[in-house]
Amino acid sequence: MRSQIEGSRAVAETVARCRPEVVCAYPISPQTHIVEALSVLVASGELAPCEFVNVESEFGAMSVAIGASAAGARAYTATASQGLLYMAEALYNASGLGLPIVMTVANRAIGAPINIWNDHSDSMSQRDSGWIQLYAETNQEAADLHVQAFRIAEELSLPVMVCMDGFVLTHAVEGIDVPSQEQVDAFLPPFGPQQVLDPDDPMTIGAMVGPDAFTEVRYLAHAKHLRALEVIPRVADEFATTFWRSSGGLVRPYGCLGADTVVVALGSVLGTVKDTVDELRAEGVSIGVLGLTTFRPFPYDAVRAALRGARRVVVLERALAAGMGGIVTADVCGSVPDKPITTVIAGLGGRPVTKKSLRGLLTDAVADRLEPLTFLDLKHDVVERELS
Amino acid sequence: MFEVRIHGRGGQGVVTTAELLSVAAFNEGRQAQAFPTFGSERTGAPVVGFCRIADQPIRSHEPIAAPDAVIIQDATLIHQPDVLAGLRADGYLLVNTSRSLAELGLDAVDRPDRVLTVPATELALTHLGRPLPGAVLLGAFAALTAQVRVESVIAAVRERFSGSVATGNVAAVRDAYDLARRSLQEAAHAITD
Amino acid sequence: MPVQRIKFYQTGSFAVGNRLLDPDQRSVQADTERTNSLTMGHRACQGCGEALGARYVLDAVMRATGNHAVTVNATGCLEVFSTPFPESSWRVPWLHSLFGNAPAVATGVAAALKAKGRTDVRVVGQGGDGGTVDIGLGCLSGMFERNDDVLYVCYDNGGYMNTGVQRSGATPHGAVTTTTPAGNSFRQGKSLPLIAMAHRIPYVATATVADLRDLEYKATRAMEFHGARYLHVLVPCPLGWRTASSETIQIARLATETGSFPVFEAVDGEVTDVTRIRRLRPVEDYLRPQGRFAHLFGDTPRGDVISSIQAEADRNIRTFGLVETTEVS
Amino acid sequence: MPEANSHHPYAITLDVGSSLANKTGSWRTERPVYLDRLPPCNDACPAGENVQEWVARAEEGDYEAAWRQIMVDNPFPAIMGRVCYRPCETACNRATLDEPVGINSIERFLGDEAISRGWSVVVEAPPTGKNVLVVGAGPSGLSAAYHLALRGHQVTVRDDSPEAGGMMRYGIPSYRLTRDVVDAEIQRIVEMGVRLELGTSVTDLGDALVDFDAVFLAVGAHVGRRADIPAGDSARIVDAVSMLAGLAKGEQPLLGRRVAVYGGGNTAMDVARTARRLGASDAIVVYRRTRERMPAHDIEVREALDEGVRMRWLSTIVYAGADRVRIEKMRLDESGFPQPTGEFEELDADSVVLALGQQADLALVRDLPGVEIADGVVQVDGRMMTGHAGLFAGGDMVPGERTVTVAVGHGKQAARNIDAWLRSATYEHPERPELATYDRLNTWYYADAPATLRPQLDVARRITSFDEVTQGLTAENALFEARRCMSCGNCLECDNCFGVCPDNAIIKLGPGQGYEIDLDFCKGCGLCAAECPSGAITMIRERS
Repeated sequence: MRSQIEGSRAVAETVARCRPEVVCAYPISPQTHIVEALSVLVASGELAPCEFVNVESEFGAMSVAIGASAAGARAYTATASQGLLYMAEALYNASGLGLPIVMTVANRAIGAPINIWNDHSDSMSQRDSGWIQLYAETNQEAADLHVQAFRIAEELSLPVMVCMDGFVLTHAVEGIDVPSQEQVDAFLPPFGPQQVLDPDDPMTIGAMVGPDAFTEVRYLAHAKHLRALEVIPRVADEFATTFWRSSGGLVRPYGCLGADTVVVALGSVLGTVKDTVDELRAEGVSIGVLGLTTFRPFPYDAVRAALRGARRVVVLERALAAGMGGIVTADVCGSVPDKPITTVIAGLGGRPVTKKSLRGLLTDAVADRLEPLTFLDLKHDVVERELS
Repeated sequence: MFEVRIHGRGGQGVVTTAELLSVAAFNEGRQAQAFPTFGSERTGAPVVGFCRIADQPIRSHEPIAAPDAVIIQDATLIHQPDVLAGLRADGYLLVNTSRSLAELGLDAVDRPDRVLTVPATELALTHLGRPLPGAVLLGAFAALTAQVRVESVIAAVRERFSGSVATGNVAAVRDAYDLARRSLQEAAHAITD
Repeated sequence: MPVQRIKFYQTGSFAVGNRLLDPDQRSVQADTERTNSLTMGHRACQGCGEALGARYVLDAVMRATGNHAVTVNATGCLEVFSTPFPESSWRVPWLHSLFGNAPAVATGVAAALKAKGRTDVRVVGQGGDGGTVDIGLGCLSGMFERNDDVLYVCYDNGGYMNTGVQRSGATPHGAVTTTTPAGNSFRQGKSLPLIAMAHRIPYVATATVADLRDLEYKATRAMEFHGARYLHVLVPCPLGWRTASSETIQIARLATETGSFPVFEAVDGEVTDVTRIRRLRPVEDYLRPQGRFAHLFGDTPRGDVISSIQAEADRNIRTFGLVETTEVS
Repeated sequence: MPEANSHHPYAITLDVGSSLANKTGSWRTERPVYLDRLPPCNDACPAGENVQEWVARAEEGDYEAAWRQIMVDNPFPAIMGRVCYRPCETACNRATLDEPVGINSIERFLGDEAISRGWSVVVEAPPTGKNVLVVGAGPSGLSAAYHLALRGHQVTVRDDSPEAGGMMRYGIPSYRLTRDVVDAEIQRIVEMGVRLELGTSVTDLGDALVDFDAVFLAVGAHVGRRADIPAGDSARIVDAVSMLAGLAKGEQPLLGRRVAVYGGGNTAMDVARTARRLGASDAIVVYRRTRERMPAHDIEVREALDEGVRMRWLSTIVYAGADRVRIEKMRLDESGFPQPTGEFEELDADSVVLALGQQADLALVRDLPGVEIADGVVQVDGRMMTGHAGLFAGGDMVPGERTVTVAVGHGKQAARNIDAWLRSATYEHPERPELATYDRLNTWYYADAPATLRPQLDVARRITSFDEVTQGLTAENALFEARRCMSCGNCLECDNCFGVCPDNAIIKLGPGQGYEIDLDFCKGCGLCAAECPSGAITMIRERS
């Protein structure tokens, strides 16, 4: 049933309907509303049986989730920014152990300088952690992706990170159709762990692996991600059948077919990009949008197919690899190495990505006036003063 | 698309005001989006809330730079530089005050059909006993902009609050609505006269 | 003539077993059916105190829980020597995650079991002193403060032995490590048992591998409580302490008999029982056999350091009442 | 690449096997070996008892087994438990820890238990047809007879006394050794088929050596050593041996109220204490050296002092009169030998009893060819045989300490050798293992347990009767005392090795079976050896 609620609340209620058995909470903006809402649902008995653990750090949060998952419980936590980095060691561990934990990342910049606003620096820094990464364009999708995330995670026995833009989505109140319990139950079977700490069947989980087998373990991890490229769209299809709406999957092309210029982006900025592109198309500009829902595993084939007809590609991303440029760009290049690609770094540290700016940017792009690496709305006077 | 920007101070319920407005619109079957300025403002600091209302899905999440309406929950903010920024020439302005526009130094924007003051804090104190003008202002907003019906605002208030807080707010919303209607009618008469 | 109750046996109650004891008085380790939670083929050094301590504790826990226990292990010697792929020495369900998170992982396991209604399965977290008093302290403190239903066991060998004998927060005063080449200049180090007690958790105890029966008793007793429990076990490391592999137990015994390592238990943050020193010895007897203290007795003897170590031991003796005072009847 | 496995997730799809595949025994440069060391009690026992073994049986509460283990070596547990001077307890390692195990008291308990329960010994060996004559029915002779009988030989014991027991009957006062105990333990030997011919003097060995296949001489030392003390006509000077023997035969010696006993041995104590019991108000022992140098055992001295016996150390009697003796004070020179000081003193004494030692009556062997006599005793070889083939000798008449226990040991030793000699063989004593010294033990494992004291009669009753002074232990006390044994040098199945091995490389074989080292996994750390309470494990180097 559709209701006008905050994104965090929608995610919390959706997660609750996925019946997690252990939820770990450590406060960090902007994910706090999610675990606050879950704590209320657990305290009220609405979500039961479920253990809500107030941990002492994000490192502890992921660790508790690891223990819970290894003991056969459906485990969930949420974090952002510094918190994600603080749990980085445990992230690799969760994926290395093949534990199907689902975590919301309310994307936020990383300090210093400290900044609580949205960009993708946090989750991008963990792109190689072995977690599946899904990026929500809207709050509706954010909610829906969590249901799919548990399915994907448990089918593959891999952890899944659902990324939603901090504040922009988490704190936005919108009309959202929170999946009903019946729907979720029909879609998401109870967790049947593929490995579990069980006194009746003692198992060693997490043995030390030396040079003789580490490569093989990593190879297998990669293979599992490749398998995820099949599982993710299938789950999205099944979701659409059950819930009567489309969300998730690998990529979301929007007017790509026949477009000379395609803007690749992920997250909530896609809405503004689509608005802008619609205007440009109305003015006769041949331009489309490719939203990346799945960033890890990187859907090379899907991206290549979507960009087949494009003459130029603009990758708009909310994170920067200092000394290198675009993070997503590097992966898109892997899909279409022969196409001209420009990178636009936009919206760092919460700077709004406005339609006005985008319009100017895309106009330049279409006219091939864009630098290979452009910083949207960069205050040139400030940086030049510093650089001089 | 109708875009509203709400200015107030931390602790005055700016976020709630934006949310209530979006819920009121949602209750009328429209698309709505409410969101606050994102930050770590503490009690008393100037804060801004936003609300978009449309009949098509709202995709953009950028802050509202050129609002169709500005609601000022705390008149002491009126001379802050950004408060009226981007407000269209025919945009609406709703100010919570018991003073006149002239007294506030706002003679320049004195467009009686678009600009309205309402003593929302006093109304809130009367009906609620607490100085929370947010919902009250939405009663006046409904009268001023006709973007939402007052009944939708009341429904949103009832969804959000319960007990005496709900009752008090509803009463205050009605009062504010009636007050605003009267002011607007008077202004209309003045223009026709 | 007064009749003396037959309570002393040929080897008293200090040996592992005794053919004369009633079966129910025999230790877990005397039992041929013991779990051998950490079984043979592991790659611990010769005479490893930690291997010994871990088997003692877990076998006792397994008996106490009717073989319904799950173990979470921090990174460290114990983890490395027990599970070099493709071999595992564990005969209990065992999970290794990271160096500093074993208490939190154990919490997660406990939470999962609780959510699943598996009240019959108990959780043990374990790690070395580095993983416990240093990098894992945050997680451990959180586990204590939330009173999670976990027994956390620290096997204290006074340093980072896995990485080549570096100083930890539990390295004793005066000890040479590869990062304190002139001897650890810090004082007694963190007393995690006292820190644990400050959390007012239901049960805190210390023990050593020199007194197996006491260790088994404490592991068993710990399982009688629910909530957060902490067991701190002194496990000499022949490599790091530079002692002969055959001296492991002897050195642990000297640690207690000199007052250097107080053995006690505490319930709800208050000391309830203390293992009295049977044969009080000066700390020098404990220090001298250990290569890591050799510099104290070298060409320029460090009487000052020895005195301060003795003072620390005296303080333990005083604080915990380690020496029985003559009772006037 | 393995097929994507839906059972286990990838990270652990490479299934972890057991470390049992890793044979850490290859790390070893030394290996532990179980061994038996000689416990000091066994080492010290003149009768060659396997003390530790029978104590172990007693610890288990199997008193009969314990008693039978004593009986393997010594037919007189009840007597031993009363009169043995306990070299075992002196040697006991537990003495270093706290107090020695009360071996003697346990032995007495077992001996008494055997008498009261009527436990007997059955000869299982088939008759050999060999006849052996034992001359002397004292402890040595009876011990030899017992051991020979056990081996199937026909034994005849001849003694000129009316009753058997020798010094056990005619030397040791009954308050130390009750006669019913002596009777019972001798009767048990008789019941094994040993022929006792009492009141029969053997005056010539010539016939015997022809009639019997072997002869064991054990006539003892019953002749009191005299001292030439100037004495007045009315002085009453008595010889201790005769006096004690007379008493045993029912005579009432007339010693008077004040008795001076001259000598410092156990006999002197026996006499002084007997004198008190016979009504002497004052019994004073005069000895020329100090208490430390007294040959009497400390326990005897202590009990004598308890009973009011007085001691005059560093004194010699230089003259004995009718009611007093003159003594001269002595001093010890550098070599510890007493020297006269020329200082004199007088003591009231109605009689003087000379307890200056005994001599053997060697008339029987004086003229036998091959028999060598030196220092008043018969010389024997390692087989206890005299220079005369087939003639063996033991007890007080051969060199050695003159105690019942030594005598019993002689009897056993002689019997073994006589048995071998009768079979034209040589008895080979098994090699003695290394001694289990205190430093081999890990005493931390032994609980503190003070020794159990045997109850004693109160002094008032002691000096008015010949009732037995020292009482026995209860079964419970005996058990406690037995369990104080540290099992020096021998595995006591304490499971320490099994428990302390960090590599689980000790295999416990079950009760009575001990342990085995699993060399597949033993890394040779040596903890088992270091933590073995009894020192029954040693480390030996692996051959490269």
